[in-house]
Formats: sequence, structure tokens, C-alpha cells
Amino acid sequence: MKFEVHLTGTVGTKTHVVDFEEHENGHRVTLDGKLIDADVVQVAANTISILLDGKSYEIHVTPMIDGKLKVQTGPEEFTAEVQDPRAWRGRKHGAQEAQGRQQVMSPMPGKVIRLLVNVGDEVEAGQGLVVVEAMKMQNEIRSPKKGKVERMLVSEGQNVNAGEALAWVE
Amino acid sequence: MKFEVHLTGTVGTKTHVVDFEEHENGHRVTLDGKLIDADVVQVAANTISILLDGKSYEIHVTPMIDGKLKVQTGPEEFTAEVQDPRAWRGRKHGAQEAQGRQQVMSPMPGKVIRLLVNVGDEVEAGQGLVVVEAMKMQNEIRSPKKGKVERMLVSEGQNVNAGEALAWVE
Amino acid sequence: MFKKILIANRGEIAVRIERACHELGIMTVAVFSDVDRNSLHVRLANEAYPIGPAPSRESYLRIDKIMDVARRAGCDAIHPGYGFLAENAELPRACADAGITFIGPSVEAMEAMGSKTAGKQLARRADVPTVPGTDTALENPEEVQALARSMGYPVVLKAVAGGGGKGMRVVANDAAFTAAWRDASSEALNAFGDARVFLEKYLVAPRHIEIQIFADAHGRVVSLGERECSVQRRHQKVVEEAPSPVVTPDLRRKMGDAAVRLARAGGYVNAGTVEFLVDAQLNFYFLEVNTRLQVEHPVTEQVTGLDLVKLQIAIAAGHRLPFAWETITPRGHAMEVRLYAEDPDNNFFPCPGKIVARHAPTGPGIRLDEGVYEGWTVPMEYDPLLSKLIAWGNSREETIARLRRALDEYTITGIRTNVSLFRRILTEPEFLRSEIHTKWLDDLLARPRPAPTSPESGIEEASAIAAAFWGATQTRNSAESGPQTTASRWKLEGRREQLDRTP
Amino acid sequence: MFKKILIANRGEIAVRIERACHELGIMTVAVFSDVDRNSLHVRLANEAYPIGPAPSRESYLRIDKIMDVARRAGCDAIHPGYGFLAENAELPRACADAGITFIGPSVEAMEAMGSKTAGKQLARRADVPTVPGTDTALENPEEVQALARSMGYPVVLKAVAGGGGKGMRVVANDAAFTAAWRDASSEALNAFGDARVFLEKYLVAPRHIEIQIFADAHGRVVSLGERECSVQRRHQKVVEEAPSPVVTPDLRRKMGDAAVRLARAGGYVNAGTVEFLVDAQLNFYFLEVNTRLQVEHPVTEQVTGLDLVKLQIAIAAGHRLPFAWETITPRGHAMEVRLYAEDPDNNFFPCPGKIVARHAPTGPGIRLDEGVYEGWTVPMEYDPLLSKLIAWGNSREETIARLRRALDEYTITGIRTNVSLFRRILTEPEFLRSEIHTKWLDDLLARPRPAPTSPESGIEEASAIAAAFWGATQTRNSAESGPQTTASRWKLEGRREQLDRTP
Repeated sequence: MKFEVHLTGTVGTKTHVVDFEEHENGHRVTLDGKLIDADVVQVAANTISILLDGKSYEIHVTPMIDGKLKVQTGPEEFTAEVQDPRAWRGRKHGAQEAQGRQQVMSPMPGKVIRLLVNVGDEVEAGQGLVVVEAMKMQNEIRSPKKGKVERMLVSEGQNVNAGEALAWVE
Repeated sequence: MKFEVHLTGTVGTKTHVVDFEEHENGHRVTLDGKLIDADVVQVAANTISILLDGKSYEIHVTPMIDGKLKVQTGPEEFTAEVQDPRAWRGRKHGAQEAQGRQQVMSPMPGKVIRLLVNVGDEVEAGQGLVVVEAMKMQNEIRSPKKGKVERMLVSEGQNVNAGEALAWVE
Repeated sequence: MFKKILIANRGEIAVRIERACHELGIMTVAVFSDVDRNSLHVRLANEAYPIGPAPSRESYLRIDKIMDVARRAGCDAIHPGYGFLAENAELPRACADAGITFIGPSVEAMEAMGSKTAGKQLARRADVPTVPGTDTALENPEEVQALARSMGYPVVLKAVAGGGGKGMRVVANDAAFTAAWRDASSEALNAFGDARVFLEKYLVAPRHIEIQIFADAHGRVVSLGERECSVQRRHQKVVEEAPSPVVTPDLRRKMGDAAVRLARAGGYVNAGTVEFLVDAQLNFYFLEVNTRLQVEHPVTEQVTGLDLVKLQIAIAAGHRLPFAWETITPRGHAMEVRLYAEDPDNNFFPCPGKIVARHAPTGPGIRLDEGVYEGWTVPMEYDPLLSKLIAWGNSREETIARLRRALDEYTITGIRTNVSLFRRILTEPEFLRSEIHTKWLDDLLARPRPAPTSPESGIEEASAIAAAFWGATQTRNSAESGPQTTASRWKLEGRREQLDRTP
Repeated sequence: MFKKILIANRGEIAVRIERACHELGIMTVAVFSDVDRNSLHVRLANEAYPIGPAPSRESYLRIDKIMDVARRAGCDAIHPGYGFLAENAELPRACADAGITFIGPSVEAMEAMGSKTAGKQLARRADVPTVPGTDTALENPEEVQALARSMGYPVVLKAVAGGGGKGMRVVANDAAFTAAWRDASSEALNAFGDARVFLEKYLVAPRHIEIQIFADAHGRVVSLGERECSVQRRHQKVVEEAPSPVVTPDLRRKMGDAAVRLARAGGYVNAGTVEFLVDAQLNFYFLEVNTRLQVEHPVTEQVTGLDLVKLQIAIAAGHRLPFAWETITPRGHAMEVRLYAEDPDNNFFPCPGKIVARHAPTGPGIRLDEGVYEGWTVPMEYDPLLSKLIAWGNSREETIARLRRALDEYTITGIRTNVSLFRRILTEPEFLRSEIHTKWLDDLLARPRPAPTSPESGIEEASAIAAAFWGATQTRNSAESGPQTTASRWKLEGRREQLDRTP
């Protein structure tokens, strides 16, 4: 399973390609084309432990309102945009707007109180898709791109967790 | 929703009838026929906080291999058998064997590695229904009663949590 | 001794007080607003009663409701904690009427010392040095402005009823006076229902150093030494330590004696804190008295070994301060940081929300006073203080090293916290040399951050992998229904066993 | 000072050592078996490397694998913790060959003092009182039995390589000798790969009191005072405290001097513990030396304020013990209880498994040394020690009150723990009066429990409601698929808001 990760930190944005590849005795992780020794485990909600060439990293991943991820480890913090593998053909590099099929995630635990679009609808980048209520605040979850609503994964009244997928926009 | 709870402690077994009744402005809790002032919240996995006439109780409920519950609060510990409300007609009091529709729960988190019966099978009390593997140990989850398998709620290979319902025996 | 104590508070301090009571074998009664039903202080109490909706004015500030609970539950004492009603003389008054002991000073002492102006007058009488300024609130702006001119700028306007920097304005020059007066008064009105403000000479770059005092009902008053609280963000303390690196034994004795004189002059009983400003020449000026337990009391506890809350209860029960306590010698060094649910990258905007995952540091020299737990939702209605992380060490250096270590271990996800602020403070050379003052942190935060450096090799790669991994689990999960945290964790277990064997 | 230290251990002690290293700015390298990938000591380390399958012999006891990791990772020192390889002279030997510092005594000192028999001979030479018995292991049972007769029963057989009660048998009379010999030898063989046992006079109802010593490489040896470890279940310490309620200043000096003499005689360097048996007349007899950090070292840390692990590292780096340490005066009282994943209602059978929910106590006077977290699965392959809960107080009474309070707050679900054992011990009058000895707890547990009393009103009702409530959520959940913990919690939130308004 191949992912393109746009990682934005204090020193700008870099793009990495990460590939989790099945093979006979388990998984192999390839980073930017190089097979690497990485042991990846989720040890708690939002918390991923990685042993990379023996170095131990504890990394906290928090989805944000715009579907991007906040990635923190100790003092370092990045914003990550993860490209779905199925959107692999013909994307432009460094495009301003998200490319390919985008997964829209809930940035916080809450209750889906309104669906603003239906499967098949054409949507603009930034258009509201779902309204999630948390702590008395209603948050409109927006589309990261112009495109078509391919799948709605939640229904009104449903409770969702932080990071739970709400919809796919193709 | 009415429940009969057989509570066994150091001083023997007592039976209580607890009724969570919906009404216009929420729930009312009735204990042994008396409406009581009880505020019940699950604050963490297996952990229930109860305010009973103002007294604050923190109670830990842990399902056991036999489908009964271990109920702990501070130094006190009980074994509880909860009767499903739908099994309300014609049960004998203090019967040795569980009565009515019984819900069979997994006593520990693990993986379902084998289903031993199918829906519709007639089973004896104590007969194995499902095999759950946890920590390299295979645990046969048995039927609390003689009866008919009404529902199987899990499939082979599925991971289950402690307290997750596995099957119903009617 | 008391049988049952009502704690008229919430959050970490309510939990702190409950712990002291339980250790003394005293039953605890908690009160809670609608949004606090699941809060830790309710879970840990022996009894808990609702007192109304989330807004403080309708619950935690409602003396009538609290007294009603105290009567119904048969409490023989009330502990106010800090904040809320802790410095409102109406509560001890209501307690007196109800024949319930208020754990704190008398109504008279609270009024005599609590308000900034009254406290200042008392200080003058007790021959405690004070900052030049007006003792009494002045209604007429022009009059105050005239005084400011004669005194010379900069000056500071402070709310009479104030605290925590609310209703406080520094005035740099005459032109800025009118606006500052307006802001201070209106802020004071909103915050305390009392618009009165007074005027003081503004000391440049002073330290905030306070003395913890205890007085029993039998005439004994003792000082438990100082706390250094100069690291403040907008007049809010964020790091406190004891002892102060700049206080000499001689200065400690002088400040302690002054604080004790003041307490005697005010007929003060129970725990109190006398706050001083200390200038570069180590002259100290009386600032104000806090007639209650302080947020930062644990640093004094860690170096003295005393339990200040138990001490408060004992004194309220009429016990004497043993003479031994006068000879308490602090041991080692203690430091506290206040962890808030706020976003340091977004102007410290409060970030309430659900705590999704949490791992708290433990081990040698680490104490955590907190009212939070994993799965709990931090309400938006109250002060976003999550935990007070307190470290003790044989030296200031060891203490700071332990704090850093503990902060590295402290993980909390689902909400933002100000942990990164402390990571920074605890590595700033000026802080390590303790070259600090009450404006130091604001200046630091105003300074442009040092040019960003690339993270050490590995961190970026690991972060990219983590992000991709998260994406992978999400994609897998989105096929299924229901909340996924548990589910994905299980899947990862499976996956892990395989990954382990990766060449 | 060292740059990078490998910790050849797991669990709470590995975490404890990592914390000391991080506070000293030293990088840490963890090793882990297949079942420990998710363990806290791996998460908190700077680096972590797998060393094989779960069984200790294939991982944590494999010196070759550990040295290989140390070399690959470029470590300049190894800390063995306690247990596993901590008292195996092959590890320091391998370190010497690899030019890596072993944080502990020299090979010679370990061999001279580590084994019970050698230690005993040394004690005699150093003029330290010992229990009558054989110094050397005797191969021939008849010979030993003859000695036992002449010495008079009861006697005790102990494994030469032993520790923790393994390979130990008390022989009450001549008839029981042969069976006891067989059991002791075979148990010793299985546990330590060394069947040799020796004979000792068995003291009736002695206390176990041990002295913590520290020696630097420059000839200074100091005693940090005693620990009272008489509360044992089957020779396993479960509660430890400092100071001992029965040790007088005079006895403390005598025992300390004896321990220091012994250390000097053995040319000992670094941290060590000299264990003594103390009889009713306060005569003390040398028992054995532990040439390593003890599980219960935190109680000494809490009363002395010293960090023993940092001290070990400093000494291994060649630093001197400052003279000041000789004058360390203990402050207050500290007590530790060992929380195990075991079922006190089922003969303390180990209960590994997944920790479903967990709330750890914090606050004044409480320290927790642990290697667990919520969601982690306690592996079945190792010692089921979960956490060491340590309390400090100004008096033994305050310390016990804090321990009780903390135990009441400590909740852990999904696995059984021995918390209830400590609830009981900490309320036993004999324990409160410290009328204890090494058999006291076994006797207590053998006694019939006091007749059960009905729980105070409310508890039973609340329990019934909780059970029914659980049933209700289960019934609701069973309609859905997937793990339910999170889902049900959400539903309950909804229900709560309604329940709040129940009249």
C-alpha cells in the first residue's frame, strides 16, 4: 500500500513516499524507494511507536479540521497530508489543492448532526460536507478538494471518534 | 428495561430487581420496586460511577469466563448474574441454572479462533460455544444453560473485547 | 477533628483537598455543575451533589446552593480551595450563620487583608515596605492622573477586588492614561462586579517572591519560607519554585519577619501568602496578601515536607502549631509548572476537549496534582488548568533535569497543551541562571524565535511513516462501521507481529 | 560521564534506570523480547533492539545478544538492574572483554560476596555476626543431616546460587529432612542451574532488616541506613519501609558499621545491600549480600533524598562519594508496596492480561515506579510486578494513611491485582504496631479470615445497579458489530445527561 506524504515543518514542506508492502513473512516498509528497518505499532489512541534503525520514536497523530494530520514527536511538530494510494495516476506535484481520492476525517470526537451533501454530489474545495458537534460547538467538516462525493461513511446522529473517516471525495 | 440481578458476596446471595425506565424527561431508576435517586455513568472501560442518594460509588465490572460479572468497589467484591429482561416470564426463583435468554460474553480481550456451534443448535449447560484465544491460551466459552443457540454475534478470526457479547442462548 | 468536609471547588485543587481529608479519615462532600458530573473530584469524593448549570455564577459561585448542600449532607466544615469563593467574605459569614467551620481566615481578617488597598494600609501600619501609590480606590480619573504625573510614569492601575492580572493596566505615559483607566475599570467590573481601581508606582523588571505563612488561633504565626514566582505570562504565574535562587538567608529572615508582622497586625489565622516585589537591589515591597491556599503551595510542601492542606484543617479545628514547625529547614529544591489545555502556537487560546490518550510521568522526584483522566472531556467553562507537574531534587539543576524528563514523558492527545512552552523555558539560559523578572516571559515570547533548524535525522522519516501508517489504518477502518480506536489497535497488534520479523 | 547506556532489563526497573539516564543527559538503549515490543521501557528509550523470543533464557539472559547490541549501538556502559543477569559475574566479565563499563561491582567482589556461602565466610572474617550453619555447600545429604541434628532443629536449607526463596526449605524435624533436601536441590537446579544447597540454623520469627551501602572506587564506603523488609509472602518481600520502627540509633550505627566492614573486606564498589536477620533481642545476624540495586531502593531514596541509580552511574564513571553523604540524615518515613498482577483470592496465581482501564494515584507524598500503561498487555512470561507504590510522610502513621489513600485511588481493570492484600495489611493492628517478622504475613494469610460483615448500606445496591447497567449496555451493544468500549461510553454520555435530571 503506497502513500505519498506531504510533510510541512518549520523548515518547509517535503514529500515522502511510504510503501507498506505485504510479502510472505510479513510487511516491508519502503521509504522514498529505499527498503528500511522500521517497526511500527500503535500503542495507544493517536500514539504510534516506531523503531527506525533501532531509534525509538513515539509519535502522536491528530487529525485536524481540514483533514490534514498534526504529527508531533517531542518538540518537533509537522502537518502531514496523506495521499490515498488509489489516487495514484496523474497527480501534479506540489499542487495547491489536494489530489486524487481524499478521505475526510473527523478532527474530534463528536456527534454527526447533519449531512450537507449526498453521494454523487459535485463539491467545491472547502465546501461543507458534514456537521460534527462537539462540546456544544458545531464544526463544519469541509471538502479538501473540488470533486465528487464518492462515499459517505457516517449517518446523522452517529457518534464518531477523532480520526474516523466521514466521507470520500474523488 | 427491567433486570434481575443475583448478587453474591461474602454474606451470601441476594436478588435485586433494577429497572431503568424511560420517561419524558430522561430515565428513572427503580430498585426493588422503589424509585431511587441514582445517577449512573460509565466513566471508563469497565468503570461505572454511581451517585446514589448523593453517595459516590466507583464500581468496576469485569465479565468472567462463565458469563457472570465480577463487581468490585473498593474492598467489596461481588459476583453478579444479570438476567436478560426478555426472559421475564415464568422463571423459577433461585434456580441453579441460568434462565431465559442468556447473553454469553467474552471474559477477556482476544481472538475468536473457533465457533463450536451454529445458530439453531441445541446445547447443554456448560457446552462449549466459542473458543477465544488470549495470551497463547485457548479458552472455551461455555453455555450458561441448556437451550437453543439463538444468535452468534461473532465470526472466526474476529477480535473481541472483554465483555463483548459472543452469542445468545434462548 | 472534623467528620465531614465540603469542598466548594472543582478540578485539581478539589482533588488535592479530598486527598488530604481521606488521609485524615475525614469524609468528603463534592459539589459539581452539570458539566462536571464525570470529573475526578466527583469520582473520588465520598458524596457528591449537583449545584446547577455550567456557568460558575449559577453553580460554583452560588453560596446559597453550597450552604444548602453542606446542611443537607451534615458537613461540619467547608474548604474553599482557591479561586471561586475562596476570597469572598460572604462564604465565611454564611458558614458562621450556619454553625459550620470555614477553613480559612476570619471574615474580619479576610476583609482587613484581602483587598489590595486595605492590605496596603495594614502593611504601612505593620511597618512592611510598600510600593509608592494610593492606598484607597479613587473614583475620579483626573485626580488619579494628577497623582500619576506627580509620582512619575510608569504607573500601574489595579482592581481593588482584583487578582490574576484582571483589571490591571500598566500606564507607560500620560497620553495612555485615559484608555488604561477605562479598560481597567470595565475589566474589573466584569471580572469582580467591582469597578474600583487604585494607583501604584510601576517597578521595572521586579521579581515576584512570596512568603507562605501559617497562623494558629492561639497567637502563633510562622513563615514557611519563600516561593519564587517571577515567571509569569500576562501576570499569570506559570512556573514557581522554592527556594528562590536570589534570596539570601538574611533576606529570607527579613521577608519572613515582615510577613509575620503583617499577619499579626491583621489578626490573621490559617494559611496565607504575602506577596512581595523584589527589585534588582533585593529591596522588597509588599504587593498583596492572598488569604487562602495558593495554586503553587506544593513547591513549599516538597521542600518542607509539610502537608499544607492538612495543616489548614488542623488549625481550623483549633489545633496549635507545634513549635517545631518554626525550625523547619527546607531541603533541596522544588519547581512547579502549570499544564494548561491551551495552544501555545495560537496565542495560548484555551483548547478544551476530550482527552483521547494520556500517559503521565511518574518516578523519583515527580509529583502530579491533577483532576484529569483519559477519556475525560475538559469543559470549556472553567480555567483550563489540567495538572500541576512538580519536581523535587537535591539541587535546582537536578530539579530542572527531572522536570524536563517528566515533560518528555507526559503525553496527552486529543487536546493541545502548553507543554512546549515549558520545554522552551526550561532550556532558556536566562532561566537557568535565574535572571528573570515578572516581564521576562512576555519579553521572551515577544522575541522572534531562533531560526528553525532541521530536525535531527530520523524524526522526519519517522513522522512520515507514522502519517502513512495512520492513513493506512483509516483506509482499512473506513470499510467498517462504528468507532475504530479499539479495532485499529487490534489490527495493529496483528500487523506488529509480522513487522517484527521484517529484515 | 557516559554517553550511552544499555539497560539489560525490562519492566519498571528498566524504566527507572532510563529516567535516571535521561535526567543525566545520557542516551539509553533498551533491549526487548518479542512480547515486550510495546512495553514502556521500549517506548521511553532512545534506542531499542530485539533480542529474541519471550523466554528469558532466549532473550534477557543471553549475554551474547546483549553484548552484541551494546557494541552495535556504541554503548559505553551497561546497567543490569535487578534479577536476570544482575548477579551473574559473566556479564561484568563480558563487559571487561568488550571494554564497556559494567555499572556494578567488580567480577571479584561479585563472586566474593554474591554467593551465600562465600558471603558468609567473608562475614566471619570481617567480624560480622552470622547465623550458625555450614559455610560451604555439602554434597552429601547424610552428612548435612548429621550436622542438622547436632545443631538442633528447626534448620533451613538454602540454594548456594539462590535468591527470592527459590531452592529454600525450612526443616522442622529430622523426619522431614530427606524430602526437604530433595525439594531444595531440585528447585535450585531448575531455578539457577546449580543444585548445591547449604545448611543454617533457623531463627524463629526474626525480622529482615537490610543496610544499603555505597562504595566508590577510591576507598570510601558509606551506609545509607536500613530498610525494614519483614513483611514477606513465602520469602518474597511485599512491603518495605525506612526507617525500621525497631532500629535504635545505636543499632543503626552497629549494623551500618558491620555492613561497611563487610564491603571493605570484599573490596566492594558501587551499590550493595547487606541483609540481616534481627531477633527479638535485637541481635543481628548476617544473611546475605545483594551485589546490585534492590527492588525496594526507592524507600531509601525517599528518606535520604538521594537518587541511588544516578549515584551508581556516577560511581561507575569513577566519581567520588562526597563526604557530605556520610552525614545524610533520613527525613520522615517511606513505605513501598509491590503491586502484582496476581489473584489474592486464588492463591496469588499470576494473572497476566490486557489492562483495560487504569487510574493511577498521584498527589502529595506519592511516588509510583512502574512499567505499565492502559491498553498494554502484561506478558505471562515474566515476574508479574506491575508497579511499586511508594509513599512518604512525616511519620509512619502519615505514610500509611497516604498509602491507603493511594491504594483506594488506584484502579486497574482487565486483570486481577493484589491491591486487596495491602488494604488488609495496612489495617492489621500488628502491622500498625510493627509487631512483624518474616513469617508474619504467611501466618496472617493462614489464619481464618474474620467473619464477613455485610457491606455498609448502599454498596450492595450500587453494585446491583452497576451490574444491571452493564447488562443494559451489553444488550444494546450486541445489536451492533465491532468492539464496543468506545461506543458504549458514548451512549452512556447521552444517557447521563438524561439521568442527571432524574428527580
